Amino acid sequence: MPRIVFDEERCKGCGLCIDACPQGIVVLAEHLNRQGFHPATVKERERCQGCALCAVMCPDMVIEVTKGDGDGKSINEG
Amino acid sequence: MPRIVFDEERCKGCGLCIDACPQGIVVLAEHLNRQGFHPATVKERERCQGCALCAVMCPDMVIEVTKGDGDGKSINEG
Amino acid sequence: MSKGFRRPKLYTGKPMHYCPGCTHGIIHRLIAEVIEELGVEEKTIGVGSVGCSVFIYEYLDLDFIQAAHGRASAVATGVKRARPDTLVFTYQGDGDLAAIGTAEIVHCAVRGEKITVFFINNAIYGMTGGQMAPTTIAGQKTTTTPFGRDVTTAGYPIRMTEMLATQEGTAYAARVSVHDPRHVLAAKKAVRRAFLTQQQGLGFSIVEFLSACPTNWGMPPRDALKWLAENMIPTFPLGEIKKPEGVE
Amino acid sequence: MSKGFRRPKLYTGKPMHYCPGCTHGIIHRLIAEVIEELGVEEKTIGVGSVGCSVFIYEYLDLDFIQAAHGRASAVATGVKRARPDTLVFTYQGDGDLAAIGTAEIVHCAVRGEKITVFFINNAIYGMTGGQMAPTTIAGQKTTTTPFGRDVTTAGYPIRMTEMLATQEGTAYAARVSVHDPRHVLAAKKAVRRAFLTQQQGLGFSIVEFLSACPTNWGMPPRDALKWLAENMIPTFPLGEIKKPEGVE
Amino acid sequence: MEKVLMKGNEAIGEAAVQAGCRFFFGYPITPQTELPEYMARRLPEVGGCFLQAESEIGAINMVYGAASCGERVMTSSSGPGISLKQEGISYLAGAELPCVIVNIMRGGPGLGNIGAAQADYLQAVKGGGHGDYRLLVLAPASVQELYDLTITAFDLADTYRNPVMILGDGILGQMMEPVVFRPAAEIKKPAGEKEWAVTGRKGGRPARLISSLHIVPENLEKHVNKLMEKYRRIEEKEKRWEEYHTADAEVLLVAYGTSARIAKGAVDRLRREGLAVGLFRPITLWPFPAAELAAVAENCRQVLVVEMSAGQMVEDVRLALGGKLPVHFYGRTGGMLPDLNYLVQLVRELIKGGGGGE
Amino acid sequence: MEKVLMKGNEAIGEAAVQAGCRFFFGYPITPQTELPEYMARRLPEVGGCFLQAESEIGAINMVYGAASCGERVMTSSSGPGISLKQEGISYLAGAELPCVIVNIMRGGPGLGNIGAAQADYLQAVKGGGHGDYRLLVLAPASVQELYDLTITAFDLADTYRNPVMILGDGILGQMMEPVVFRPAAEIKKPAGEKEWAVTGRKGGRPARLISSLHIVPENLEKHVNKLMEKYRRIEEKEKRWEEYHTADAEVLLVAYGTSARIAKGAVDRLRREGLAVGLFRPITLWPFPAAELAAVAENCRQVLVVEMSAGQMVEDVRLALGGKLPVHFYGRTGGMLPDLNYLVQLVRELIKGGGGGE
Amino acid sequence: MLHEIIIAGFGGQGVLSMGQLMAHAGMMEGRHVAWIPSYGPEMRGGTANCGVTISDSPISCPVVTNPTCAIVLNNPSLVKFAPLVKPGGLLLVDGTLVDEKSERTDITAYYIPASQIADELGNARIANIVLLGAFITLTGALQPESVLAALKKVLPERRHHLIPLNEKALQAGVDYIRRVVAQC
Amino acid sequence: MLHEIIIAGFGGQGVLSMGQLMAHAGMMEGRHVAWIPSYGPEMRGGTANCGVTISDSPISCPVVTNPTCAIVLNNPSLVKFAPLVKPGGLLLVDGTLVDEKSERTDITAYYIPASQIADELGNARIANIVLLGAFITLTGALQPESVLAALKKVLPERRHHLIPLNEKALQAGVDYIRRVVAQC
Ligand SMILES: Cc1ncc(C[n+]2csc(CCOP(=O)(O)OP(=O)(O)O)c2C)c(N)n1
Ligand SMILES: Cc1ncc(C[n+]2csc(CCOP(=O)(O)OP(=O)(O)O)c2C)c(N)n1
Ligand code: SF4
Ligand code: SF4
Ligand code: SF4
Ligand code: SF4
Ligand code: SF4
Ligand code: SF4
Ligand SMILES: [Mg+2]
Ligand SMILES: [Mg+2]
Repeated sequence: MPRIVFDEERCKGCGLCIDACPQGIVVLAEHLNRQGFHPATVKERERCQGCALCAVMCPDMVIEVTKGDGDGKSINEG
Repeated sequence: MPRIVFDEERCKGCGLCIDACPQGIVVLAEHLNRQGFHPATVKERERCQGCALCAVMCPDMVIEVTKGDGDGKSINEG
Repeated sequence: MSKGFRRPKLYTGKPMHYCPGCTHGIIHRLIAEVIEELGVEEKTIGVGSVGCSVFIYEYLDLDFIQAAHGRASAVATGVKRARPDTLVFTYQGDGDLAAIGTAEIVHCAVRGEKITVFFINNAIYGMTGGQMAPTTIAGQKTTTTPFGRDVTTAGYPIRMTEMLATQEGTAYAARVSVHDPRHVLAAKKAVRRAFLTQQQGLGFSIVEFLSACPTNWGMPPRDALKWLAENMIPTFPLGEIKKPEGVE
Repeated sequence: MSKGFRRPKLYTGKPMHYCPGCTHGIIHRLIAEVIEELGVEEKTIGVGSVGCSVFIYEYLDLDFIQAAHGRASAVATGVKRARPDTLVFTYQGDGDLAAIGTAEIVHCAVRGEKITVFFINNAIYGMTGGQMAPTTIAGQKTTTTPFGRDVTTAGYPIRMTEMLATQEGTAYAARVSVHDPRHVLAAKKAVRRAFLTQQQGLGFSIVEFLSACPTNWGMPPRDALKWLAENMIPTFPLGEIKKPEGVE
Repeated sequence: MEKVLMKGNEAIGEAAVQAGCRFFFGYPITPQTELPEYMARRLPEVGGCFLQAESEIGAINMVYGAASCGERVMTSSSGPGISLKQEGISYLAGAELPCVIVNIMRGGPGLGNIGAAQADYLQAVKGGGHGDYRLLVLAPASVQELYDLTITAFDLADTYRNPVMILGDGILGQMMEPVVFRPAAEIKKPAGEKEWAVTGRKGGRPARLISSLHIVPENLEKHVNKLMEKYRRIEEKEKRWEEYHTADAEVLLVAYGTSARIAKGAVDRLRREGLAVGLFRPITLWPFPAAELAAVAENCRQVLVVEMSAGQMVEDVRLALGGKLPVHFYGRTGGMLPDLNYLVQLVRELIKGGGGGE
Repeated sequence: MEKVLMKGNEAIGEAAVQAGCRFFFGYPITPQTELPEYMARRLPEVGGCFLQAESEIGAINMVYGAASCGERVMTSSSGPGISLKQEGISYLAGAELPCVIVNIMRGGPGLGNIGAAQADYLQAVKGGGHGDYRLLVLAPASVQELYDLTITAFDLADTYRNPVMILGDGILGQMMEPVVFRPAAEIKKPAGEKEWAVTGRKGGRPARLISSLHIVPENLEKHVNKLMEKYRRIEEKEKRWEEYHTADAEVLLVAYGTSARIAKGAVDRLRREGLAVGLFRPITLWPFPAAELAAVAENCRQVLVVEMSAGQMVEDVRLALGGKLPVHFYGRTGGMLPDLNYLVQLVRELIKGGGGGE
Repeated sequence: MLHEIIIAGFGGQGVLSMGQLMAHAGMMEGRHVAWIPSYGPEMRGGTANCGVTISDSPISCPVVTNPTCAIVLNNPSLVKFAPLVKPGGLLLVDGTLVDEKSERTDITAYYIPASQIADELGNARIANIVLLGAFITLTGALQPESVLAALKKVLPERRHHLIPLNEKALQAGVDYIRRVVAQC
Repeated sequence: MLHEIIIAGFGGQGVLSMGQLMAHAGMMEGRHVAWIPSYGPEMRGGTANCGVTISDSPISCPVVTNPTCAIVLNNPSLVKFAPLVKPGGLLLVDGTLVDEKSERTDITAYYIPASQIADELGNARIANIVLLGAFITLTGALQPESVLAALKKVLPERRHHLIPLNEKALQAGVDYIRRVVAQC
C-alpha cells in the first residue's frame, strides 16, 4: 500500500490537493499549524491509490508519496 | 505638349530619374552644378510624354511637369 | 497506478514565500525535476527576474543571477555567449517579460539565442500588488484598471508566445497551464522539450505557463485555478506552437 | 498619359541633406502629398526620430516633435492621448523602430494606439555610418557584420510589420517599396490608407517602406534600387498584411 | 477647512489633479505604486487619461509627447525606474518641456529593497542624465507639503519650462497625515494654449518644433548658455527652506524629507533638555539654499547633516559653508531610518565636545 | 618599440583585447562607433564574441551576464546611451561586478549633437544611477593613454569587483596618435576562474548567486557599508593625476581629457612668455585627487578650471581647495572646444589682476 | 498629550487598518495625527506593523521610535517591540495568540484574550478592534464615538454591515479592561 | 620644428585621408604626430576638415587653432581658415575649385590648379595628393619617400594599383612648386 506523508508545517492550506485527489480523500484539518493555516491531510488513508496527483498540484512540496507498486518510477520522473 | 523643368541646382545627379523614364530621354549633363553634381536633364524634349515618372522617382523634388493633357490631375494627386 | 512522488533534490527545502495556492511553486518544481532528470545540475545557470519569483534562487540549488526588471533575457544572452557550454534559463513574469522586457525578449528570439525562457503569465503584476499586466484579460479588474481593462485604451492582452514563435530564431514555443494535474504533467513535458532544444543548439526556446495569483485576483486558491481555466485559457490557447524536429 | 507633377505645398522647399539617391526624400514627399490631399495640414502632428531623417521637420511644414532614439511611438502616444482630435504620425528608421524602439512599437500596436507609423527599412543604420540593423539581410556586410550577417549569431532579419500585424490593436499594416515608379505610386496608396485608418479611429496603422541607402550599402544609387528589389523584397515581401473594412 | 487623511502618494495625485494635471503615464514600483493607482481611479473622473506604460522609458517619453502639446503631465517612479528615465529627463530639460516627475526613493543600489531611502539625491540634483541641465528638485517633508509642493511643482514647471522633480521617500509616500486642500480658485493654472506647444498648425500658423537637437555646435552652445541663464534666474528666485529653532542654535542639523522630520524630533527633545539645537531644512534641493544655509550657520559652532544615504548632501553643505564650520554626518542606508535616540545622543556629544575639528 | 597610428576609439578596443577582454556588447552612437566596429572585426580573430545589442539597455545587461561569469567584458556608448545604462550600472555596482564602460562624450543635453564635450562628468562621478555607489572613472588625455588606461581599467575592475568607466570625449575618440603596445607578458590577466563567478555548480560545489537584492534593510545597510569601505580603500590607493609645470606656478589650470591638452598648449605658450603657469590634470575623476590638488595649489595664487561643460568639475575643485583660493572657470559647451588663444589671454589677465577675489 | 503607538502582528491581522482607524478618529477629534506603515521583508504573510502618532500639538517626528503604547498580535512582535516601549508606557498583547510575556517591570502590560473574545463574538478577525477598545479605555486617547464615526468613514459602503460587529468588539475591549481594572 | 596644418574641403575630396597620410609619414620619420578630424553638421556631403600636427617634441595640444599651414579645397574653407593661419604661415589653395583669394599679406599663399593637374593625370580625385606634394616641397615637413611609404601602409592591398598614380600626383605637386619658385 502506498504511503502518503504531509509535511504539515509546510502546508499553507490552499486546498489545491483537495481538488486534485481522484478519491476525494484529502481534507483540511481542523487545527492550525504554526504558520496559522489549516493543514491538509488524508482522511481515509486506505483509499489512497498513491497516484500522487495531490503532490503534483501542491505548490509547496508538502506531500511525499512512496512505495508505489507501479512502474517503479515516481510520477515526477516523467 | 507637356513642359518639364529640372531645378538644376537641387539635383544631386543620382540618376534615379533616368531609370524611371519610359522614353529613355533623361541624361546627366556634362557640366557640374554648384553642389558639384552632374545635373539631370532631358535630351529630346519633344519625345517627353509628360508622364512624370521621372518626377515620381526624384528624391529631391528637382522635377516639375506641367500642362498635362490627361485627366487634369497631376500624378501626385492620386 | 501508484507512482510515488518525492521532492526533487534540486529543491533546497526552504519554505517558499509565495502566497497560499500560488502556482509559482509548482512551476519551480517542474523545472527542478527536469534539470535533475537531465542530469545537468552542474552546467545549468538560472537567471531570475524581478517579480514575486525574485527569490527563486533560494529554492533551486543552482548557480543564479538576479537580473534587473525585464532584462533577464539580455543577462542570459551575456551568460550564454560567455559560457556556450552551459544550459541557461530565465524565469520571468508577465510584467517582466511582456512589458518592460519586450525588446530584450523579442531580440533574444530574433537572434535564436540558445537559452530557455520560462514565462509565467498570471495576468497581473503580483509583486507590486495587482496592477495590470500586458496579459491582463479584457475586462479584468486590477488596481490600475479599476473599472476593468478597457482594451481600446489600455490595450489588448498580448499573446507573447505566438508573437515570439513568428521569429525564425525561435525553435521551441509552447503554452501550458498548471491548473490541474493533467496539465501540470503536460507542462513538464514542455519544460523538458525546451531544455532539449537548447541542449541540441537548435535555437531559442520558451514555455509560457498560465499561472494563478489568488492574492491579487482576490480569490481563494481553488477558485483561482478555476478562473484560470475558464477565463485565461480562452484568451491564451494552450499547445505547442512551434516544435523542432528531433526533440522527443 | 501626360499627368503633370508639382511639389507638394507642404514641402518647405529646403534642399534635403540626404545623400544622392537616398529614397528618404521620395517617402517624405508621399507623406506630404497625402496630408495635403486629405486637407489635414492643420491637425497633423509629426514625430521624428533619430536617424538620417532626424531633420524631417525641416522639409515638411508641420508641427513636429523630435523624439529620442526609438521612442517616437511612445511620444506619439503621449501626443495622441493629449490631443485625440489630431492626426499623429511617426517617421522611424529600422534601427530606431526595430531595435531600440521594439518595446515601444509593440505596445503601441498592442494598445491599438490611433497613430500612423512610417517605418523606413533600409536594412542598415544610415546615420551612424552603416552598422547592422535588425533588418539587415542574411549575409549582408555592414561595419558591425564585416564578414556578412551570420544569422545564427547576429540574428535573423526581423519582419516587424508582420509581427505587429499579429496584434489585435493593429488595424492597418502594409509593406511597400519605392524602388520604381509603379511601387512608389502603390506606396502612396498605403500611406493614404494608413491615415484614413487613423482618421476613422480604427486602431494602429503602420506602413513599412523598403528604402535604399546607397551610401552605406556602398553602391551607386541606381544599383542600390536594383539591389533593393533583388535582395530585400525576397526577405521582406510586399503587400497589405492587414487592412480594415471600409478603408478605401 | 476640512482635513482629509491621506497617504502621501495619494496626496501627490490629488494635488496634481487639482493643479490641472490631466495626464499621467506611469509604471508600478514600490513604494510609489499608490500614486499611479490613485490616478487610474481619479483621472477618468475629471476626463483625464491615465495610461500604464510598458515601461518607465515608455512613460517618460509619453510625458514628452503630452508635455509637447502643452498639457500638465506627470510621471512617477522609484530608484531603478528613475534611472531608466534619465535619457528622457535629459531630453525634456533640453527641449525645455514642463512636467513633473516624482521619485519616491527606496533602498539601492541595484534592486536593493523597498525600504525608504534618500540615496538618489545626487542623481536628482547633479544630473543623472547626460549634458548640462538642471531639474528643479522639491523635497517635501509631510503629506500636506507633498500636496502643496506638487501644486507648486506644476507652476514652476510652466514658469520656467523645465521638468520639476518631487523627491520623496518611501515613508513620505506611504504615511498618512491630514491634508487641507486649497480652494480651487486659489490654484492657478495656465490660461489658454501655450504659445510654443504643438497642436497641429492651427489656423495655418507657422509650424512649431519641439526638439533638443542643435547640430551646429555654436547653436548648441548658445542653447546651453540660455539654459544656464535660466538656471541662474531660478537660483536667484526659487530657493525654499525652513528654519526651525535656528536663531540661537549652537549645533545646526541639516536634513530634508523624512530625515528632517526625525531631526525635528531630535531638536524638540534636545531643546527640552535646554540645548541650543536647530534644524535647517532645504525644501528646494536644487537650487540648494546655500547662501541661506551659510547665513543661518553664521553663529553656529557645528553642523550635522542627517540623511538616509551615505552622505550625498554633505558636499552641498560643505560647499555652502566654504570650510568655515565643521560638518559632521549621520546617515543610515539600505532602507534604515536615522535613529532618534542615537541622533539625540550624537548631538549631546557634539555639544560636549565643543566642535573642534571634525 | 613599434608605434601604431590609431584612432582613440580603436586604441581602446585593441587595449581591451590585449587585456583579455573577449566580450563586447554595444550599440552604435557617434562619436564612439569606431569602437564597436573595431571589436566586430577584432574579437572573432581571438575567439571572442562581439554582439550588437538591440539597445544600450540590452548591452549593459548582457555585460551583467558575461561579467557574472567572471569574464572581462566591455561596453561603450555616448551621452544618451550612457543615460539609458544608468539602471544597469547601478545594478553592476550593487552586485559588485567588474566590467569596463566607455563613455565618449558628445554635446548634450538631449539629442544635442555629435561634437566633443565633457558634460557627463557629474553623471559619471556622482552617480547617474540610483543608490549609494561609485564608479572608478578614468580620464585619459591621449590615444596612448586611452590604450594604457583601458588595460588599467580592467585591472581595477577585477581588483575591486567594481565597474570602471573610461570617460573620453569625441576628440579623443576620433583623433589619431601613435600608440606603443605593451609586451603581452607585461599585461596581467586574472588567473583562473573567479571564485565568485557563476559557471554552473561545477563539480557539485555550492551554488553561487550574483544579486543586488538585500530585502532586509539591515542587510542592505551592511552591504552598503561594505561598499563604502571598499570605496574608501579605492580613494586611498587609486588616485591618479599629472602635474605639469606646477612647482612654481602662480596660476594653476585644472583640466582633464581634451581640455587638458589644450590647457597644456596654453601652459607651453605662457611659459615661453615667462609666466608661471602650471596644469593639474586629474586622471582619476573618481576618486578625485583632492588632497593632491590642494597640495599642488598650496603655493599658487589662483586656480582656473577649464572644461568642455558648464562647469561640472568646479565643485570638486572648490571642495578640494576648501575655499582657500579663488577658483575661476572657463568652459565651452555644446561641442565647442576651449579656444587656446582666449585661454592664454585669460591667464595673462588673471596674472595681471593678481588674483584677488573671484 | 502625545500618544505614540506601535501596532504589530502578522499581515492579515488588520494591524495596519487598526492604526489607520486610530489616526482617522484622532483627526476627527481635532488632534494632530500621523500613520506610518512598515511591511516585513516578505511580500506575502510575514510581519507588518505601523506607527501611529496622536498629539495635541503639531507632530515633529511621525516616526515612532519609543512608543507610549505597543499593541502586539504575535510572538515576534512582542520580542521586537516590548523592549522599545517608553518607561511608564503600556503594552497590550493578544493573549490568545501570544504565549510569551515581557519581562519589563517599568511598563504596564495587559495580556488580553482578544482573539478568543473576538471568536466568541463570531469573527476572530476583529481581535484588533477588541484591543483598540482596551487601548482607548486605558489611555483615554480617543473617544469610542469617534472611533465608530471613523469606522463609518473608513469602511467602504459594501462593508457597512460589519459595523455592528465592530461596535460590539470595541465594547468588549472596553468592558474587558473595566473588569480587569475593577479587580485590581 | 612644429607643423600645424589644417586641411579642409568638401566631404569626398579626401581631406581626411590626406591628413592621415601626413600623420603616418611623420610618424615613420620618427616625429610626434596627431590627427583630428572634424565633420560639418551635415551627416552627408557638407564640409570636412582635419588638423594635423607634426612636431619634433611631444605634442601638448593636438588641437590646431592657428595653423602654420592651411590647405583648402573649397570656397567656404578658404573663408573659414585663411584668417586663422599664423602670421608668416602658408596657405595652399586648389585654384581649380576655389575662385576667391585671401586678402592677407602676412602669409604666403599659393593657388595651385591641383584638380586640373590631377585631372590631367587621369583622376581629379587625387588633387589632394598634388597639394601634398606642394606642401612638402614648400615646408620640408616630410620627405616624399616617407609619404610614399606611408601610402603603402595606409592603402588597403586591393588599392595598391593606385600607388603609381599617387606617386605621379605627388611629384606633380613637387614639380609645380619648383617651377613656381624658380620663376620667383
Ligand atoms: C525598473 C523597475 N521597474 C519596476 C519595478 C517594480 N516591479 C517589481 S516586480 C514588478 C512586476 C512584477 O510582475 P510580474 O513580472 O508579472 O511578476 P509576478 O510578480 O506577477 O510573478 C514590478 C513592476 C522594478 N523593480 N524595477
Ligand atoms: C540612445 C541613442 N542610441 C544611439 C544613438 C545613435 N544613433 C543615431 S541614429 C541611429 C540609427 C539610425 O538608424 P535607422 O534608425 O535605421 O535610421 P537611418 O539612419 O537608417 O534612416 C543611432 C544608433 C542615439 N542617438 N541615441
Ligand atoms: S495519492 Fe492520489 S489518491 Fe492518494 S491522496 Fe493523493 S491524490 Fe488522493
Ligand atoms: S496543496 Fe499543498 S499547501 Fe496546499 S493545502 Fe494541499 S498540501 Fe497544503
Ligand atoms: S515626364 Fe515621363 S517621358 Fe518625360 S522625361 Fe519624365 S519620365 Fe520621361
Ligand atoms: S532623380 Fe532627381 S536628383 Fe536624381 S538625378 Fe534625377 S533629377 Fe537629379
Ligand atoms: S502575489 Fe500572486 S504571484 Fe505573488 S506570490 Fe502571491 S499569489 Fe503568487
Ligand atoms: S546614409 Fe543612407 S539613409 Fe542616410 S541619407 Fe545617406 S543614403 Fe540616405
Ligand atoms: Mg505577473
Ligand atoms: Mg536604417
